[in-house]
Amino acid sequence: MAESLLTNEAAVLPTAPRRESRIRAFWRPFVASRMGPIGLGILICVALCALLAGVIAPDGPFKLGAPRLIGPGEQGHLLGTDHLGRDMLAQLVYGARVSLTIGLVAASISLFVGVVIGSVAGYFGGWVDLVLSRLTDMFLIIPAFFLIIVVVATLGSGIGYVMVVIGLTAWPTSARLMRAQTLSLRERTFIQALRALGESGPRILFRHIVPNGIQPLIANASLDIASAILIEAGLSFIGLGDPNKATWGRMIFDGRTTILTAWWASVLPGIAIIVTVLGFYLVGDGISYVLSPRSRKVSK
Amino acid sequence: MSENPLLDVRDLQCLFPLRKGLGDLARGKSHAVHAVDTVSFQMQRSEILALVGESGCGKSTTGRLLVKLEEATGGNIRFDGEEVGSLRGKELKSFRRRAQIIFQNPFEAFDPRLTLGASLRQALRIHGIGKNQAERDDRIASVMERSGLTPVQDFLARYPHELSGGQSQRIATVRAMLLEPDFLVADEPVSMLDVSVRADILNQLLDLRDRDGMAIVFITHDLSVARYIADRIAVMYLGMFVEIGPADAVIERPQHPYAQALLSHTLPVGDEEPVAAPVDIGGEVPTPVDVQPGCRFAGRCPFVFDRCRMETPQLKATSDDKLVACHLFDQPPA
Amino acid sequence: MGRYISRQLASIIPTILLSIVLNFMLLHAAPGDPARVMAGKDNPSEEQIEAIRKSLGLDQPLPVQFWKYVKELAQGNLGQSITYKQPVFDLIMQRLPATLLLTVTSAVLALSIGTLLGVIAAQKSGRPVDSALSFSNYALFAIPSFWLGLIMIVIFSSKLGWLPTSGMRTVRADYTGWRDKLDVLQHLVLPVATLALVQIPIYFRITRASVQLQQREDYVTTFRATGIPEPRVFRRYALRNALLPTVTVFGLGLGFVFTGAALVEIVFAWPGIGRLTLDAVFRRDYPLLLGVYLVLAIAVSVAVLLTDIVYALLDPRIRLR
Amino acid sequence: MTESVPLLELQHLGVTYRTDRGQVSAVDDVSLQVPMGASIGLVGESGSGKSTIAMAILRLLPPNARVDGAVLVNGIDLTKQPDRRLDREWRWRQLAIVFQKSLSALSPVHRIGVQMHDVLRTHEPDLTESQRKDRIEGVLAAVHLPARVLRSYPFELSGGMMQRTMIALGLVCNPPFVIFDEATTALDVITQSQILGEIQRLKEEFDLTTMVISHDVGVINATTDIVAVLYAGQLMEVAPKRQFFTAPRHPYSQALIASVPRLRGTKERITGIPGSLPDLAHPPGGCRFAPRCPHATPACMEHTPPLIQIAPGHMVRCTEFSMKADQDVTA
Repeated sequence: MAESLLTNEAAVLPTAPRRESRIRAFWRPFVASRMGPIGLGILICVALCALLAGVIAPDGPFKLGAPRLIGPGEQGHLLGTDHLGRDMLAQLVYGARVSLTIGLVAASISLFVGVVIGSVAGYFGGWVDLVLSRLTDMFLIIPAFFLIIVVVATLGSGIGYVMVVIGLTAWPTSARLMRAQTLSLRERTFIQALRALGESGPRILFRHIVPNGIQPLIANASLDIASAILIEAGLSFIGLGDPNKATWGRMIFDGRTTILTAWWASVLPGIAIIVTVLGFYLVGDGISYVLSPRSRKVSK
Repeated sequence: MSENPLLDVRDLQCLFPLRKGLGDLARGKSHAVHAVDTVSFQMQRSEILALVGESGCGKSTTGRLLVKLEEATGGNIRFDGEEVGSLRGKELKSFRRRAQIIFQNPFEAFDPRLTLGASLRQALRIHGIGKNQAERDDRIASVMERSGLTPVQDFLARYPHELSGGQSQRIATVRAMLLEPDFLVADEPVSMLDVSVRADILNQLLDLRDRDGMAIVFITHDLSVARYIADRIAVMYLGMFVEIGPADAVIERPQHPYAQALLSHTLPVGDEEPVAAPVDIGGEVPTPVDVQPGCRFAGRCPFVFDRCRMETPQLKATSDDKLVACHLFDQPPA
Repeated sequence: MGRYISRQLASIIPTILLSIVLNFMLLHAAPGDPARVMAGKDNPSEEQIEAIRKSLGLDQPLPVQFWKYVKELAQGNLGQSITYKQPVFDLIMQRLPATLLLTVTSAVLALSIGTLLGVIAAQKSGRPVDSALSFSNYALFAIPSFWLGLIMIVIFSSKLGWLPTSGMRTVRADYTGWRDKLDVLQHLVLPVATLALVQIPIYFRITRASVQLQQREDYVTTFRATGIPEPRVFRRYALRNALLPTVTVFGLGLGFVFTGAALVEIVFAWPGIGRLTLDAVFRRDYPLLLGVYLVLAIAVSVAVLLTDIVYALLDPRIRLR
Repeated sequence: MTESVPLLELQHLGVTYRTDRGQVSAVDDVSLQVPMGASIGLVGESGSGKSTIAMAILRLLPPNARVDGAVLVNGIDLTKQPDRRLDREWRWRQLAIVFQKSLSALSPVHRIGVQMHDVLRTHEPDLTESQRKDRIEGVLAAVHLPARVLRSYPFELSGGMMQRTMIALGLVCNPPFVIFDEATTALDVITQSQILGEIQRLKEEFDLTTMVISHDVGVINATTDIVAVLYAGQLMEVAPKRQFFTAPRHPYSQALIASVPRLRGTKERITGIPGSLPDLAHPPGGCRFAPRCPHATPACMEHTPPLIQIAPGHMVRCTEFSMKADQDVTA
């Protein structure tokens, strides 16, 4: 073979890269964020309660027969009973299932729709960008809660509808974030190089731009999950939640009138919501700490 | 003007429309940035042409037009006799295989989430080069060895952030070479690298010209680098060629006032005496928006006279085997 | 500047048009026959339904109906409320002031407190004060507004008896003049406090992130090098640059606050749009529901436009381009 | 030259950054004297620590930086002074700095005049409004800028005009010592050479002592009379400019100058320096240039050679010279 091009010897490698595995490279700054692990701990507990609901409360959330409004710890009911004598703990754990599913499903819908609309608008530009951006602005501006109420009232308030509707009104923030990421990535050298190499547009968009641009959206997704849970609780509170599901919002509504005498009926589900939503915020904070430049080493 | 040049560019033009406010729509006025305005030149194989100019002169845009990363708004480009402007789909893809580009920023040349091996294999897969993985890896290994990037396997396993600037730029050139192009645009490939590391890249390009017969358009703002690497130099100002000719003729005997100014202001190293008497041109580079007729350098040229403000000078042959666009050199016979 | 505002205006108009189209589609997506729905629950006779169908022109092709619908809208005619038998527009206009009083006061309160806390947290970033403030803001942001309302009523009305539990005025006493204003103020305290508390984290997070970003800008290093003491560099330059994003968020924040307001109005029986909407939901009063949604969409669009204009005035880079 | 106290002296200056990848020693044992009226050039490539030195002098390093050694201005060690006193007595009064990125060097939402007045008012509060106005318009005129610059915002000026503004700002309190940290790197060829010419003229007019920091040997050649070469945080050679460009003694200096393509003379193939920068989180023992040095010997790898004087005003840090020096002593 032709002798090596360079007159001097082969390029000396910088010291062998001590490469952290991808997981450790994520985990170390995530723990350093202090808030992240706390959030993760909370979410693991809530998830366990939701998964083990069948074990914790085998008879389900709506079992009647127990005396009404007995306090936490009385007569074997760890957290007492509500105005119909239904066990509070059972309702809370089954309520956890509803909240987590709605949060996760709604957030993944909004993430998926946001990524697709944002990346397509950002990459192709022109009138495509114009139409999609106006659509995004519209959803961003209208008060989502009222739109959800209208749609749920017209189409029905099954948990499926609620999830889809919340998802379909929460995507603008992710779309805007993804569009900004796509616009900046599109000008980056490695994307220009791929275009020059002849790689096809869609493949560049979905195999290179989206994977590189999606990180901040993951941190944002945790906020979407949290707001989905809060919106669902609001819907249930005003009676638009899924009637045949135990939801935290409805528990607060039911306990409203007897709050002075039986505080736990409304207070406990409220605390459950706060703890779960807080868990998602803290995990989100931890993820964005990992992604922020601050955690990278100071060079020069 | 040889008969069938590899690359034949005629009156190339690229205008970027400025966002129209409602006011402009009403008045029907449209503003456009004249990034590249009627640029013409030819290129043979085994030749390096340097495009030299300050920021905003359109040298990068010209480079991107040549590999169709930008759409020209005027003029035409013939590559090996074939009109590039109308290429679409499969023809465009086969053109891309023969005309490649490397960029200024080596640290962002590769997708940060892929190893270098994956990025290089992707380049081959796009054009279906090599029947199977093994053959593709052999191709990659041989080109890597020729560029002195050994041990090959160690480089291929790395991620882009685990490389120095110089190494990244050399592997970016390797990726371009994998497609065995005939033509390469090098858009300021060394300006972000430390001086001590530039030699490898410049020598790599010189060897591509000498060994592979590559035609290279080398874009830079540094005349010393242009002198080292180029056979011919074209000096650009505000989207137009003002002087083009053999490298030594342009460096030692610049004729266009702007070329002289650029040379006289290039900082000497050590005790070299300055190249030319300092040509003092005032003011700043004007913005190329809604450019008026006449010579664009008129506002800053110490030798300006009335004809300069009315008529845009064309590239005219001068004694020294050069073309210069300046009325000082195309005086009508007195 | 003019070009910037004309561009913003140009983007608001299609947005409102799009929401009108969405509105019209939702009207027709209602299950069953809109005419029957419009006729209301107490099983009207076939002729009545037919009359309504004809009066609403539902028998004509959709585009014609849409055009008629838009023409009606242009004159502010949002249709007839089924339950109140009054024009939807008037109903809304009666209730809107109460909602605006609640939302604007709480938004301004939240903006000032949230921004102040954000600045403090950013200045002491990394130290215990910052983590405490950040954590408590996350917690505050996690509290459902309606639940917080209940707790506020229990503590400040029932237990301490300082403030009235609900409504906008004491029912029996018909005060006038400033005494009436004082009465409304007393009723306003708890709902505004609830709604403000839930919004503070929005402005806290934006301000804190923006201030931290500005502190890393080159001009801060320049001024520190010129010997201007750090607090003065922060007050005069970093803060002024940092508060710009908070202004834009205020416009969008109004969209969020209407959600919170609806729930808070229900908990505090505040006579605003929220309660009106709730009744409309249970009585399937579509014209009223869609009317509320449309009015709010336009209100928020106008608010966003106003904040964009304020932002353009504050930032010379936009004002002078 | 009478033995006067140097305007600026660095004594074994060292800077270490605490990062999550460990301790990065960005500057290691730099000692340098800058006599009054001199203009010293600090030349070094990326990662050489030249900007870190400038920030260490003005004590503007980020919180995760630890500084060892002393920074003496007129014999007083700044590292020992409380920050408040630095603000009142040294920063901008004794030493000023012009940074590379001029377009973001001032606040984008304040007019330039407002910001310049603020700086002047901080240091000379007793000046009246009109006295301040004259002083500021005076320094603007010195860099050929029209007074209308005061009414404009930073985004309204070109790179060249903004950098001239920052030079004017640097002169407004007439400090005796001005540092130019890659001040013309972001500018075009012609604008850069014009501004470098102006800096030379201002040096006489305001009789300044200057430190020019750059990676470009052309800039150093045009503006300095003493050259200090930095590599990976270590000072490799200090020499008068003529000496440095005609007969550099340190292998790194020689290789650096050889890698620069010239506008004149024969066109021979340049070789550059193979290999790449050491990882400063785990600096190699001994001389940091040894892994890439063509004359490296095992001795270079063991211990870091000291900076020794081989001629008046000419210092070199290289085992070859320190060994020769030991032989002379023992011979």
